[in-house]
Amino acid sequence: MSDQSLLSPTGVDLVFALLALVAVASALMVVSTTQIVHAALWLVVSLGAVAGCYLVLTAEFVAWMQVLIYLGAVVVLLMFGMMLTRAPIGPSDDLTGTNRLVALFAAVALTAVLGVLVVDAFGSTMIDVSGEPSSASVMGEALFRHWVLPFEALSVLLLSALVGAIALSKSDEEA
Amino acid sequence: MTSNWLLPALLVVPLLASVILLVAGRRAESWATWFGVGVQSVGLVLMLGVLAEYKRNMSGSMQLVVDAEWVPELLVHFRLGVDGISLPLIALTSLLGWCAAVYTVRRVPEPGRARALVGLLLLLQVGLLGTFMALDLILFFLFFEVVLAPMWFLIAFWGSGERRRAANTFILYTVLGSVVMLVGFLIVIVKTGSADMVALANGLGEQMSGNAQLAAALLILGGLAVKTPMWPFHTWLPDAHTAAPTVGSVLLAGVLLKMGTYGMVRIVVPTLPDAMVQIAPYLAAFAVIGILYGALASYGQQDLKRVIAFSSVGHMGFVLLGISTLSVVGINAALFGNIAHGIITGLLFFVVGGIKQRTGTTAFASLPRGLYASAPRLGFLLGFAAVASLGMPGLAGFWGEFLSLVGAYHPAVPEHLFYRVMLVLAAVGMVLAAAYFLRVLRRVGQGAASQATMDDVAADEWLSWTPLIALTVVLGLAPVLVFQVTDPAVRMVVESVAGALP
Amino acid sequence: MTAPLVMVVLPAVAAVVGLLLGGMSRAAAATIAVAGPLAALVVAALLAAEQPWDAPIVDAGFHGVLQPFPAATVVDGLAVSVALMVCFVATLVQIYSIGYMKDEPRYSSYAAFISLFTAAMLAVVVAGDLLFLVVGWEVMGLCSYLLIGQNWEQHEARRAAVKAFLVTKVGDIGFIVGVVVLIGTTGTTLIPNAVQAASSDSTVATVASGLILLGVLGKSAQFPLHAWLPDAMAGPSPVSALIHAATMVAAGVYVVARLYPMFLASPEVLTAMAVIACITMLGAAVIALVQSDMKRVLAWSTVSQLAYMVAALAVGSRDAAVFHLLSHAFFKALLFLAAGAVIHAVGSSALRDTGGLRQSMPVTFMTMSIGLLALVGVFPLSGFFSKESVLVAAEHAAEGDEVVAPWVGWLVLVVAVVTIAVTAAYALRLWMLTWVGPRRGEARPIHETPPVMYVPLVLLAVPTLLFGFTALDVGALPTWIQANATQPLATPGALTPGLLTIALSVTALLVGVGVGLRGRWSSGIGDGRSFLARGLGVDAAYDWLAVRPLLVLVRWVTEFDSGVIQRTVSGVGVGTVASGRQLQRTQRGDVQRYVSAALTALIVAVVITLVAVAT
Amino acid sequence: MHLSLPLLLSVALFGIGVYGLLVRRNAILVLMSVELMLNGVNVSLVAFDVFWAEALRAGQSLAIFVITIAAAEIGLGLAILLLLYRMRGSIAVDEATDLREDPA
Repeated sequence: MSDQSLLSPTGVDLVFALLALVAVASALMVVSTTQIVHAALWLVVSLGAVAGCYLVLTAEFVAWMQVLIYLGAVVVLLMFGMMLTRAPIGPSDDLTGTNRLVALFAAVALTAVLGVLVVDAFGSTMIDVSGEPSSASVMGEALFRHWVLPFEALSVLLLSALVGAIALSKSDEEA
Repeated sequence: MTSNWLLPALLVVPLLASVILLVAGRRAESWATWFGVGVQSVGLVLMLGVLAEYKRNMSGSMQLVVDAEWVPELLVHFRLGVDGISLPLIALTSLLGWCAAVYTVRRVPEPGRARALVGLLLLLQVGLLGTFMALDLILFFLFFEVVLAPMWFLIAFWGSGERRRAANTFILYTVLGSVVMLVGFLIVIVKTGSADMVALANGLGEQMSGNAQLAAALLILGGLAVKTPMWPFHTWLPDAHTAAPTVGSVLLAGVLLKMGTYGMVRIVVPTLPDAMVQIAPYLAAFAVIGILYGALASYGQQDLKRVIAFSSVGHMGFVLLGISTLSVVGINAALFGNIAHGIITGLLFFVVGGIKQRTGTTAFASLPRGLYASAPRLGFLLGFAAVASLGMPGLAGFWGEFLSLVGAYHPAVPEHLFYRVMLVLAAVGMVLAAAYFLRVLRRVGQGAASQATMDDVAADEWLSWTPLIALTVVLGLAPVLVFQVTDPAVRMVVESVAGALP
Repeated sequence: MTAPLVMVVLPAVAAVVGLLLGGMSRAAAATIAVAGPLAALVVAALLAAEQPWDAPIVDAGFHGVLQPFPAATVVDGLAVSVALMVCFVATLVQIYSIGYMKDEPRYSSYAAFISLFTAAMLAVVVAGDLLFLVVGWEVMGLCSYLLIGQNWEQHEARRAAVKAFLVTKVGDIGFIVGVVVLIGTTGTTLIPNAVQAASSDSTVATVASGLILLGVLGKSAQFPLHAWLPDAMAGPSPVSALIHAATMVAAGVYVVARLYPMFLASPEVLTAMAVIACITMLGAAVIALVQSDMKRVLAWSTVSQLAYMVAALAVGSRDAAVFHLLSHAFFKALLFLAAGAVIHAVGSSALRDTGGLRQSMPVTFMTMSIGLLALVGVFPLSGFFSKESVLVAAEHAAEGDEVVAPWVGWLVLVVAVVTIAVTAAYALRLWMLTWVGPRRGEARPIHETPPVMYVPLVLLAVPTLLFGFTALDVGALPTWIQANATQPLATPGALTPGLLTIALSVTALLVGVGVGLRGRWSSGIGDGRSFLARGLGVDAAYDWLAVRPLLVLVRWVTEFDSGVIQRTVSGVGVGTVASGRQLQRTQRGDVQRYVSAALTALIVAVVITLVAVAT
Repeated sequence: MHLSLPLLLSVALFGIGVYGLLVRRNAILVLMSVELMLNGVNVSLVAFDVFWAEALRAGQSLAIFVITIAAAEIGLGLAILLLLYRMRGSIAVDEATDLREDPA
C-alpha cells in the first residue's frame, strides 16, 4: 500500500467523499430545519448516504442492516412518535432552544479536536477496499461463531426493552 | 515493665463507662452523675498510678509506652506514652475531669438529661487524655477530633443564649483548623515515611527539605493556632465560653486550649526545627499582639464570661511567646503557663458558673453589685481567682508569664532585639490584665449589695474547687514541682532545635 | 527553715488563718492579728541580738531560673534594721486597729490583709533572691489595693484602690522588665551576685537600674507616679500609717538600697533620681500647704519626705536614705495613727471640722505634736538627725565627692533646704488648724481615744524622740546598717550633722515657721478643689495621657474585634452560603445546559492535556 | 482509500449530532440527533474493521449490535416521550425541569 496524501484522491475516495458530503449536509439539515417532519426526512437521506458509505467500505451486511433497521424501523417509529405527540406540521420557530451559542461552540470544538486528532493519527493511512465485501454469509459466520453470547444477550436486552416500552406506554387508567 | 496497661486503662475506663451509660437507658438518669464521679475517681487513681510509676529521673524520654500496629497500610500505630511534657497535662486533665464530675452531681445544667451529659463528659475525657498521650500523628489527630463532638453537644444542648450558633462556630472553626493540621501531618508522613512522633522528633523530621518543613510547619501551626487560640483566630472562643455550661467552659478553657500549645511543643518544634526557627519571630509577634489585644478587648467586654475568654487569649499569648523563644526557659515557662492557666481559668469559670447559677446572668448590665457582701466566700474566691489570673507572684499564674519574659530576653533564635521589644510589650500586657480584672472585681464584687444575701459556696462546690485553689497556691509557691518534670523533656526538645540554629 | 524566713512566714500564717477562719470571734481574730507581726518582731529582735551574723546570704532553697523556689534570704544590718522597724510599726498598727476598727464588720479579713502586707514587706526586706523580692513586691501591691479598698461600698475607696494598684503596676512594668534584664544578663537570681555582676557593666547597670527605678517611683510615690498616694487616704487610717511608714512606700527606697552598688554604677540613673526627687520634694510640700483634709496633708508630706530618701540615694548616701526611712517610719506612723485618733473622735478628717481639740485629747495632742516637730526637723528629734544626714550627703556630692556631678548635689541641697521651710509652714498650719483656735464642725462631745489606741501613739513617740541619737558617731546606727553588707560600700556615709547644714536648715525652719505663723489659715481652708490642692493636675495628666488613650484603644479593639475579625470569620460562613446560592442558580433543571457545560469542560480538559503532552 | 475519510465523516456526524442534542427543544429531534451520533460511531467502527481486516469482524459485529440497540433505545425513548407528553402535554426538553434547584 503506497502512502498517498489526502489531496491526491483516488476514485473510491471521490465516491466516498460525495456520499459523505450528502450524509453530512442532510445531517446538518436534520439539526437545523424548522419543520419537524422535514427533519425526519432529512434523517432518512443522511442515514441512507451513510449506508452507501458502508457499501463503499465493503461492509455490505451492515449497509443492509442500516437500511432495514434505521430507515425501515427507526425513522418510522420516530414518525409515529411525532404523530402521537401532535408535532406541528409546517415550520415552527421554537424547535431550537436558547442554548445555540454554547452548543455551537461545544460541537465545533469537539469536532475540531476529534478531527485534528484523526487527521494527525491516520492522515496518511490507507485501507484496502478492494477485497471481498462482508456479505451476509461472512457476517453470519462471524456473528454466530464468535459473537453468539453477546448476540443472545442482546436479544434478551431487546426483549426487555420491548417489555419496558409496553409497560411505559400503558396509560395509568389501564394499570 | 508490667505497668504499661496504665495509659490504655486511662482511656478505656471512661470510654467503657460512656458506652455503659449509652446502653443503660432511661433508668440510668438517677445514678449517672454518681457513676461519673466514680469513673473519674477511678481515673484519678489510675493517674496516681501513672505518677507513681513515672520515673522523674528519666523525664526526658517516653515512659509507659504502648505500641501496637493498627493500620499498617497507612503507617498508623496505636502508640501511647508519657514524658515530662505531657505528664502535667494528663494529670491536669484527670483532675479537672474529676472536679467537673463532682460539680455535676448536684448541678446538672438545663435541660437535665444527666445520663447524656455525663456520657459526653467521659467521652470528652477520652479525647483529651488521648491527645496528650498519643505518639502517632494520625492517632493524635484522631483524639484531637474526638474532643469536638462532645463539646459541640455540651454547648448546643446544655448551653445558654446563642448556643447553637456558638456551637456551630466552634466546631466549624476548629474542624477547619484540624483539617489544615491534618494536611500538614500528611506532608510530614509522606516526606519521612513515618508517623511516629518520637522518631520524627529525634531527627527524622529534620531530614525533610526546607520548603517541605516550612509548608508542614505552617499548616500544622495554623491548625493548632486555631485551637490555642492565637490572635486572630480566637473568634470562636468568647462565643463558645459565653454559651457553654459551666463544666463545658471549665474543660474548654482548662484543657481544650492546651491541646494547641501542647501540639506545638510536642510536634512542631522538635519535628520541624528549621521551619520553626524561621517562624518563631512571627509567632512571637502574634503572641504579643494576642497579649495586648486580649487585655484591651477584655476591658471592653460587657459579659463576665467574655472577659475571661479574652483573658485566655492573653494568657495563651504568654504561652506562645514562651514557645516562640525556643529556649529552655521559654518552653518550660510555656508548659507551666499551660498548667497554671488550666487551673486558674478552670477555677474562674467554676466561680463564674456559680455566680450565674445564683443570679441567672453574667452580663455586667444585669449582675447585682456587692458580691463581697451578699456572698463573701464566693466573692473571695472570685477575687482570689482573678488575682491569680492577673499574674500575682506567689500564685501559679505568675511564673509562666514571668519566665516567658525571661526566656524572651535570651531567645534561642537570633532576633534578640526584636524579642526584647516583644518582652516590654508583653510586660505592658501584664498591667492591662490587672486593669480588666480590677474592673470585674469593682463591678461585681464591690459596691453596696443590691441583694441582701445569696447562697454562699456550698459543700459540693467546695469539694470540687478546693483542689484547684490548693494547686494555685502550691504551684505558686513551689513551681519547681512542675519544672522538675518538664525540664528534662524540654531540654530534649530544645536540643533538637539547636542544630537548626544559624 | 531559717530565721529570716520564719519572720516572713509567721505573719503570712496569721493572714491565712485569719482568712480561713473568717467567722471566728472578734477577740480571736484580734489575737491572731497581733500575734503574727509580734512574733515576727520577736524573731527580728532575736536575729538582731545575734549580731554579728555568720554569712550574709542564708540559702534555703533552689535558685536558678528554672527552680524558682526562691527562699534565699539575706541577713545584714540593712535588712535587720528595716525588718525591726516594719515589725514594730505593724504590731502597733494591729493593736491600734483593734480599737479603731471596733465597728468594722469585716475586721478579720482586714486584719489578715494587714498581716499579709507585713509578711510581704518582710519578704522584700529579707529577700536574697530576685524572684523572692518580686513576690513580696507584688503581693504588697495587692495588699495595698485590698486595704485601700477596705470600705468598698464607697465609690471613693473603690476608685482609690484601683488607682493605687494600677499606678504602681505601671511602674512595675519597669520593675519586672528590669528584673528580667538583671536575671537575663547575669544568669543568676541571687541578689548579691546579680548586683555585683551588673555593676561591673555600666550599660547593664544603667538599663537594669533605670527600669527598676520605674517600679521604685511607683511604689515610693515619686513624680510622676505619685498620685495614687494622696488618694489612698480612702483607706482606714491605720492602713495609711502602715502604707506610709512601714510598708509599700518604704519598699521602693529599700529596694534601691538593696541593689545600691548597681545604682552607683550608673550616674545617669542617679542624676535622674535626683531630679525626680527634687521635683517631688518641693512640689508635694507646696501642695501639702493647701490641703483641706488632715490625712491628705500628711499624705503629701509623705510624698515629699520620700523624695528626701530618694535624693539621699541619688547623691550617693544609702545610709542617709535608710536612716531617714527609719525615722520617717516612726514619726509618720505616729502622725497617721494620731490623725486616725482625731478622726475617730471627730468623725471627719476635714480640717474644717477640727480645731481646738487640745484640751479634750491631750495624749493625742502631745504625741502628734512630737510627730510634727520630728517631721519639721527640730532638734533633737529623730527627723532632725535624719534630715541632716541627707543634707550632709548632698553637701558631699556638691563638693564632688560622689559619683554624681556636683550640680546634682547643689540642686538637692538647695531644694531640700527650701522644702524644709515649706514643710515647717504646712506642719504648723496643720497643727494650728487641728489643735488651737476655735472648734469648727458639728458640736459633739470629744473624748480621748481608748488606751488600745493611744498606747501605740506613745510607743511610737519614744523612737520619734530618741532614734536620732543613734546616728551620732557614738551611736550604733552607722555600723549597724553597714554590718555584714555583702558588698561594703565605698562611702560609709557619715550620718552626723554638719555645721553648714545645721545653719541652713535652722534658717529655713525659722523662715517656714515665720510664714506659718503669719498665715491666716483658718479663714482659707478651702475645699480642696483648687488646681494646687488637686496636685497640680497630675491626675488630669494621667487621665489625658494614659486613661483616655487606653479607653479609646479599648473601644477600637472591641470594635475591631466585632467589626473586623468577627465579621471576617462570619463573612467566610456567609460567603460560603452566598456563593452556594449563586451556584444554585445554575441548577435550573435544563439537561441540555448541563450537558453543554460538561462537554465544554471535557473538551477544555482534553485540550489542556493534549497541549501538555505535546509540549 | 484513505482511512481518514470515513473517520472524518464519523467525526462530522458525531459533532452534528452533539449540536442537535444540545440545541433541539423537541425531544424527538433530540432522539434523531442521538441517532446521528450513533451513526457517526458506527462509521468509524466499520472503517476500522475494514482497516484491520481480521477474521472476527469485531467492528462490523459491534456496528450491528449498535444498530440493534439503537432500535431498542428508540423504542424505549419514544415510550418515555409518550408518557411525558401524556403527563405534561409537551415534549419540550427545556420544560422538563423538575430537578431544578429552587432558590431558597
